[in-house]
Amino acid sequence: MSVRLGPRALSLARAYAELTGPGLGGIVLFAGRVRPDRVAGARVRALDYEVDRTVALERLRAIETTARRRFGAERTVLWHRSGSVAAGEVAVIVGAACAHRDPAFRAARYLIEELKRSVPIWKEVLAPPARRRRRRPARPAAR
Amino acid sequence: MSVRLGPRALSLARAYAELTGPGLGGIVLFAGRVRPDRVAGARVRALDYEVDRTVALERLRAIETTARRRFGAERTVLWHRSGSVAAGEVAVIVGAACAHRDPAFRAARYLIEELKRSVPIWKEVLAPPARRRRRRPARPAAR
Amino acid sequence: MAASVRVRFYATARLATGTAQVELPVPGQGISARDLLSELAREYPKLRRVLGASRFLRNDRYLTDLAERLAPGDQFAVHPPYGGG
Amino acid sequence: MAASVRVRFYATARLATGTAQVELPVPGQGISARDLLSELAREYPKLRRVLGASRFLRNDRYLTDLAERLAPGDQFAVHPPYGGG
Repeated sequence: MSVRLGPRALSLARAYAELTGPGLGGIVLFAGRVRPDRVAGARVRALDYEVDRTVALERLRAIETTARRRFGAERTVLWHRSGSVAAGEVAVIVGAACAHRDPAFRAARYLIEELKRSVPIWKEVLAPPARRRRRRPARPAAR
Repeated sequence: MSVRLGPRALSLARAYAELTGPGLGGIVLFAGRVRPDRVAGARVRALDYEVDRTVALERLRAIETTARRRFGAERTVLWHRSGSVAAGEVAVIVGAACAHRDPAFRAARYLIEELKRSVPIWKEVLAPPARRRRRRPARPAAR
Repeated sequence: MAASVRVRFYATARLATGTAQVELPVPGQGISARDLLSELAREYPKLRRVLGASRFLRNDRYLTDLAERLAPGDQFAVHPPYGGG
Repeated sequence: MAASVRVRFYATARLATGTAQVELPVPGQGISARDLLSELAREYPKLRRVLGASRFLRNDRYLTDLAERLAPGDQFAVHPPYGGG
């Protein structure tokens, strides 16, 4: 069980290391990267992630507990960055390790869907300063 | 598009590197590791993967092409080891990168299911020499 | 220090009010969440639309009933729809 | 060199025959896949059960019709159910 919520860069290799263990034959990882989309005519330079840290950490832990119980995920990773994340960087990594692949896929999917639905994290698009009018709340941006 | 079929160890970090590209916001990776299960009373020490190389490579490429067309997976990884793979090592890595997470999850799942269903790769359990009676075709072993 | 509830605004609620938090004076016997929301809507007209789509927390617990009362010293948070990932 | 078809056995087919490949002599005008399979079943009785669950290839192409003919010099492969991953 590994939960992280902070400004530091996320490493997929480290996430994978958290998920290896004897008997865990199926490991699924999802990485969500900030896409350099056009929003209101300007290329997204970064996303700024705002969090309600206390509540978010509690929710993340609850989601991991459910994934463990529901899918038999023996190890999980649920990492999200806070603050500014540049286009091309990884904003979120979730992962699940199970004995078999089917529950691992389903657990990983559950982790990311629940994270998006129920964890107090918000993103705001940071457009290039040149064409920037004002900061605006993000709608489509990262996946 | 990256297909591999050979005896060399598979690196998840390298697979991930193959999957990063501008605009690819959702990346899903699956790693399948050999589990040290008990088979016929003996702990699995390794699996031996036999392949029909010519046909397998052609099938792997066809699967990638379909994943690209069906899910819009702009980058994919479809790597499988041949020969002996020790318990705890990675026997297979599949991955898909798409603009968004839903097709990335579906593409990765498609890749592994199709690989198992339609690519001429077979596994045989290698049990510890001490308790080994004869090599036997694998049924349950790796996920 | 006057009896008050600390209200935290996140994301679009913060943009609508122009502030991340305020101290809202409340009577000594407290105030219902519903009345507190009415006060916020009066104070920040742009916040009204946001409130309609938001979830609320009292001391880091989600409110399920707007009749729930907040006491002086409590925290109240306005959570617009989440958008992580 | 006599006219023959090279037959490759994989996995349980290899275990049943005890060999990874054989050269099977065939008439100059070739042989149907069905007749070739009958010969194999006669030659290797343990192979019969495996054949029932296998797919077959002629020169690396899956056969869809056992009436298809193999010519001398062709390759024929016996693929038991796959088990990668």
